[in-house]
Amino acid sequence: MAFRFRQKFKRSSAVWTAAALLAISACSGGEESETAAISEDAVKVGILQSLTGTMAISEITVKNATELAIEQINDNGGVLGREIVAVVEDGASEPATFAQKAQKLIEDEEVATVFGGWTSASRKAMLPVFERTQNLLWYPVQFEGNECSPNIMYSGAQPNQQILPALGWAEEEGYESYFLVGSDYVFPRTANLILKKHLEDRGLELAGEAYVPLGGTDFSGVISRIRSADPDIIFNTLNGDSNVAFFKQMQAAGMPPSELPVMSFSIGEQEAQAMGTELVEGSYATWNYFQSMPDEANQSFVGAYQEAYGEDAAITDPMVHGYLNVYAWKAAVEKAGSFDPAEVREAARDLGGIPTPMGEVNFAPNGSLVQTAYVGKLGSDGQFEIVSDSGTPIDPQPYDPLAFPDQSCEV
Amino acid sequence: MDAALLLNQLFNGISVASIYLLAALGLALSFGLMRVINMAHGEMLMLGGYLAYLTLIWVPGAPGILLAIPVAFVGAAAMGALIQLSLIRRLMNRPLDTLLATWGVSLILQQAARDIFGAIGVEVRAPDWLNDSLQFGAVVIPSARLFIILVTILVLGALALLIRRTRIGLTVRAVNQDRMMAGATGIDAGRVDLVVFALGTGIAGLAGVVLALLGPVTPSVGQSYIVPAFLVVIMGGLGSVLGTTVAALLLGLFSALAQTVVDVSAAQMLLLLFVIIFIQVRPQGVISIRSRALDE
Amino acid sequence: MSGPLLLAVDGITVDFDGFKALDTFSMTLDKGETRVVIGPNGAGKSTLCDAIIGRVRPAAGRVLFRGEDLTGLSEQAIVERGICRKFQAPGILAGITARENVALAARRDRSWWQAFGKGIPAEEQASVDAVLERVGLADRAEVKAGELAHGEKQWLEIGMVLATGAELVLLDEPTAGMGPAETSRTAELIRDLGDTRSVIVIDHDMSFVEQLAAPVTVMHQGRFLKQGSVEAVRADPEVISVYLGHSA
Amino acid sequence: MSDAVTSQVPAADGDRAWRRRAMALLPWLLLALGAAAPFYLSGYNLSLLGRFMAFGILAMGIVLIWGHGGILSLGQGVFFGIGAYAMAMHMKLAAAGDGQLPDFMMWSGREALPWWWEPFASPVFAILAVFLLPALLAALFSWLVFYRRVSGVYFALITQALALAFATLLISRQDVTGGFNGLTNFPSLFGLSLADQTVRDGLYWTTLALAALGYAGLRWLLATRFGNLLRAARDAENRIRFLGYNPVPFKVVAFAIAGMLAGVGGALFTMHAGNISPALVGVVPSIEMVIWAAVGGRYSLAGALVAAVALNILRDSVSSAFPELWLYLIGLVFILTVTLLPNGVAGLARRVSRR
Repeated sequence: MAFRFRQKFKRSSAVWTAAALLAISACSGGEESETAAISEDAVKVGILQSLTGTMAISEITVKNATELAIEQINDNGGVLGREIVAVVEDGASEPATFAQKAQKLIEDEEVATVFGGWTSASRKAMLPVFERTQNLLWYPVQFEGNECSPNIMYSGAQPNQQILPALGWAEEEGYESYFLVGSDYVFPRTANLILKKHLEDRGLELAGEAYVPLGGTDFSGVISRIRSADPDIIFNTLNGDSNVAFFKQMQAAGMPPSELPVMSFSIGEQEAQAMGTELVEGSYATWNYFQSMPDEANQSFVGAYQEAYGEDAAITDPMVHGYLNVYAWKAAVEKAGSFDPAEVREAARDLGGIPTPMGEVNFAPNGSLVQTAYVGKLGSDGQFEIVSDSGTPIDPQPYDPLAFPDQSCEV
Repeated sequence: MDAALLLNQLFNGISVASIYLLAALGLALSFGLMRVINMAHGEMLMLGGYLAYLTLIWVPGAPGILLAIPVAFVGAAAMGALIQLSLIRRLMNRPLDTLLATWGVSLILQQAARDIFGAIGVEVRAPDWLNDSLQFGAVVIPSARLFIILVTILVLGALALLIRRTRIGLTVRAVNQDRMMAGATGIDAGRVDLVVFALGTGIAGLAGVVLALLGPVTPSVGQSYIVPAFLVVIMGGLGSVLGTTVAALLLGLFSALAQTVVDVSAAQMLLLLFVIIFIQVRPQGVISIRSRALDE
Repeated sequence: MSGPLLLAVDGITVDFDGFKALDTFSMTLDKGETRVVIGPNGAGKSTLCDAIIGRVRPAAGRVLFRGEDLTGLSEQAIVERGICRKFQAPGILAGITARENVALAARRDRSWWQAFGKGIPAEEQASVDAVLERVGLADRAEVKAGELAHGEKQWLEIGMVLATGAELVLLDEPTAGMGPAETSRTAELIRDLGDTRSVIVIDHDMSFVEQLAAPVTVMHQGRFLKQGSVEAVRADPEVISVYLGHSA
Repeated sequence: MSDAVTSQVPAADGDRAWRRRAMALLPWLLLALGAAAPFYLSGYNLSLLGRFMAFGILAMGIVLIWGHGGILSLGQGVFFGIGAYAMAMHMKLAAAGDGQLPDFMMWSGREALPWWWEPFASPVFAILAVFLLPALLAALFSWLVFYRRVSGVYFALITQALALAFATLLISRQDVTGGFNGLTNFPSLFGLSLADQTVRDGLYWTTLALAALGYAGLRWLLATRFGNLLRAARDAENRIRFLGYNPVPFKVVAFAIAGMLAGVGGALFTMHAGNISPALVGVVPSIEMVIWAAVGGRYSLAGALVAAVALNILRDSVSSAFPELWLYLIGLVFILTVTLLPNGVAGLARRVSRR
């Protein structure tokens, strides 16, 4: 047995480390922004997405689409005659980092507005920063609603623009028994809460509900339960890699999408192609945009994106929302005649139609986008064939009246 | 609760236990021998998975899967040998430091995988006979899971043969029992460490192949199985293959049966609780080899 | 010179996976007695110490100290009853001074809430000094224990064992690694102990054993073999065959 | 340097004495520099420094248990999280107002406040909980494990499982914990608006004061017999057992103190950052906390405090400029510190200054 005490530290060690620290902090503290936020010929905006971590793969595409829009606008003379300068920051798939970087963009970089966020967690973490600084965030992803901050423009679908139209379609198709599978986080749980209320209201059957931890890949228990429950259709709010494991294990258990239909809310073109279309072919998804949409505006957007980021690049709904957010901001700035966030967000609330790859859209007074929902069926080429749509654009409802009767949006 | 669900979960428990066991065996072997835990062990699973993916690009179909098994074994073993030689050997007798250093390796390997293969998982396409399922009344057994159990039994058998019947096994047992004495009789304990470590990481690579039959291969695939594997090692007792096997079965079945009552997240919580209660009863693990060696 | 019965080891068996380190071993020790336990390697001498101080749990048998059964008590409880052991390799705390080592052992109240103070409490100072004096380390008291010479470390650990106030002291190879001069000083120290304490010494250095001039118990393969004076044991043919024969 | 050693002896002695005096002054200088930070740092940088200093408080606890107690915990995020959530629950209730449910409970379908939320409405209870809850849970958990003499690598792995289970539990009980989103959006603290810069300055000074207090307290603790016995339990657990000590309570108390420091760090972090989520308490952040102490020097309180701040500043700047590089960098830091600098920067500094 060798019993040795380590020597206790002399004070000197503390001093040296402290000196090293001071040197480091002095260096990084000195990073002052060189250009003023709104100079004579440029305006700074922030792009805040996860460039690392689990969400990076999805969020980088939104960052790309946002940058594409900025580039196009700059090529056509900028906004109010000024060039847009984008400051990109990494949210690192971590809510606290999003909040920290949002503060950095607004207070240190003094950006006029910020485009970014993907997960609800990141948006929730950034919200107080935007409210405190009275800046404006443009959020591009469908989400669970239950929020309407005056300092956020929500262009992604509210539950009544994605989940409920999907339920409407399934009901029309004659599906009566529903099994809800989701990753264990806010969107699936809230979406399913709303779905359950509507199932009950419409006299449809809830066959079961199961959650796996985010990133979880073991579905053995869930699949046993699905088999016991024997539903007509599965409503799937799983996220990311869990989807591959789920579809794979469903197939191995003899229940591929062709036998037991699956309606997914987090599988877009990119995810489907990365997973391998063989697994998910024949499954359904509901979005406000599909790459296969035939309009000319969409074709030219897809062309421009693929020219910039690769011919095979898949285009998804959140990317288009990220892209249109920049154009909406531009339109609002021009309408307000100012870059001031308070005036811009006033102006943004009724722009009277902005042309986008998904057609003309408009922001409702509650700060969310009025948009049409489409149901697509995934083909073997990794593209969705649109099988149904909501017909007219749907007004956004942040609070579902059935699930949250006492809530309303006051902006 | 209906009987079919219960039976299905029993089978699932065994299949999950097989994965835990494949992931934990290497950890347990090197822990018994060197008292170190390799935090990058999960990344050996990941490496095995990606090697299977690459092998199947090169040789598709059933021969590909069969070829992937030795390829992943050798690839992961080689990576393990590299880690052992460059890092673990230098940190001999500093088990806690080894934990931290190998965690660093794990971070680097994960990021490297992300840079090489992308953050989205790649899919290893199993041949059709592995995508089927067998049905016995209400019990449905996916053949992929059956295959995994089979592979695990083969690995266990081979390992038992290796340890009990071969000269390598003899030297391993000797070093396991008394490192100093084994050294005195001319056994190169350093070499035994290397071989066992490489063998252990090789088995993890193999586990990566069978995991790829169930889900995507992602840069973080190892992380989702490594914590249960650690729990198996804790429960199993010092370096005992039998103890590790029993512990894996206990944990696999516990987790599968818990899932019939609560959801997956709560089952994870219960699993830890189960292990903490277990060590109250048997702190030395399922199987304990009492030896005269001085502790510490 | 010995008084009433202090320790009775009653037929204990310690089993390591089928290997019996102790096999129905028995011995007794009187108050104030010094006893030497010898035996070839693997005879079970250290295991005997382990069993007495509660480091291993015997599969069968009892250890009685002042008539109380110790088996099943925690290590601390056994120390509290008055038994302390010096290990083969010096078990000292290398990072603190010799005095602090002894002071740690000399603490009367060893609960954690009594530890939030610095230095040595005044009432324990005298006993710490006395112990240091006794083991001949008084002028080395302020040296870091790790920097002491090997023999000094052995004495320091003996001092720590004494400082606990133990009535029964187990010394496991106290002269390991010592030269002849140090060995005889150690023997002298142990002989002195006989006045106030009961001592069990384990060793196989016969010259040291002779210097102790105490009764000897011989162990072989975990069993009791012989007991008697050094001379008697040395002359015993059975002992010669198992013990001296081995080492020759 | 080494030439002409003989002729320099007196000079070197004088030099050393001077240096010792300078060394004694420097921590005070550092404290003064820290205290003046609100006057020379921007609001954003000040809030960064505040939250990193909160990490530093936690890192000093790791020095106590890991450096001096030999207990490697890969689950300090749990105690950080308990402190953070305790404070966040209070701020959330304050934001919701009397009798109102916090927003996330409402949209998770909950109709009433769970009973164990209710006491957190009281600021006094919340502050007590920040200090005591992590300490009590750390004590209970570590006692269960140490009492059965499970330690070392086993303990490290069990704490890691604890971190995983804790994060999973937080995520899965969205209706009462805020789930994956965590808790966020706290406009005020004890009735003071957090948008107000003077409140934020005050918060920073509180953090600095608590860090200084933690440093001083731990320095004292490590110099007592308790410190000696803790190190003895690390190096020679059996020896002190056979001297009649029970090492378990020493380890448990140290672990509880480290848990408390982690909890205080968590609460301060939450106040600075304005949010807390499971992403900050799970397996990965928990192990990263250990590297702060490792880089600073596992035996050095000041080293850990300083390294926690410095590494996070580094992370902030590196991850802005080269996001992908950060993981490689931190991985390398893990490997290199452990193999080449086991005593961290503080150990290196000591070697240099000894010369």
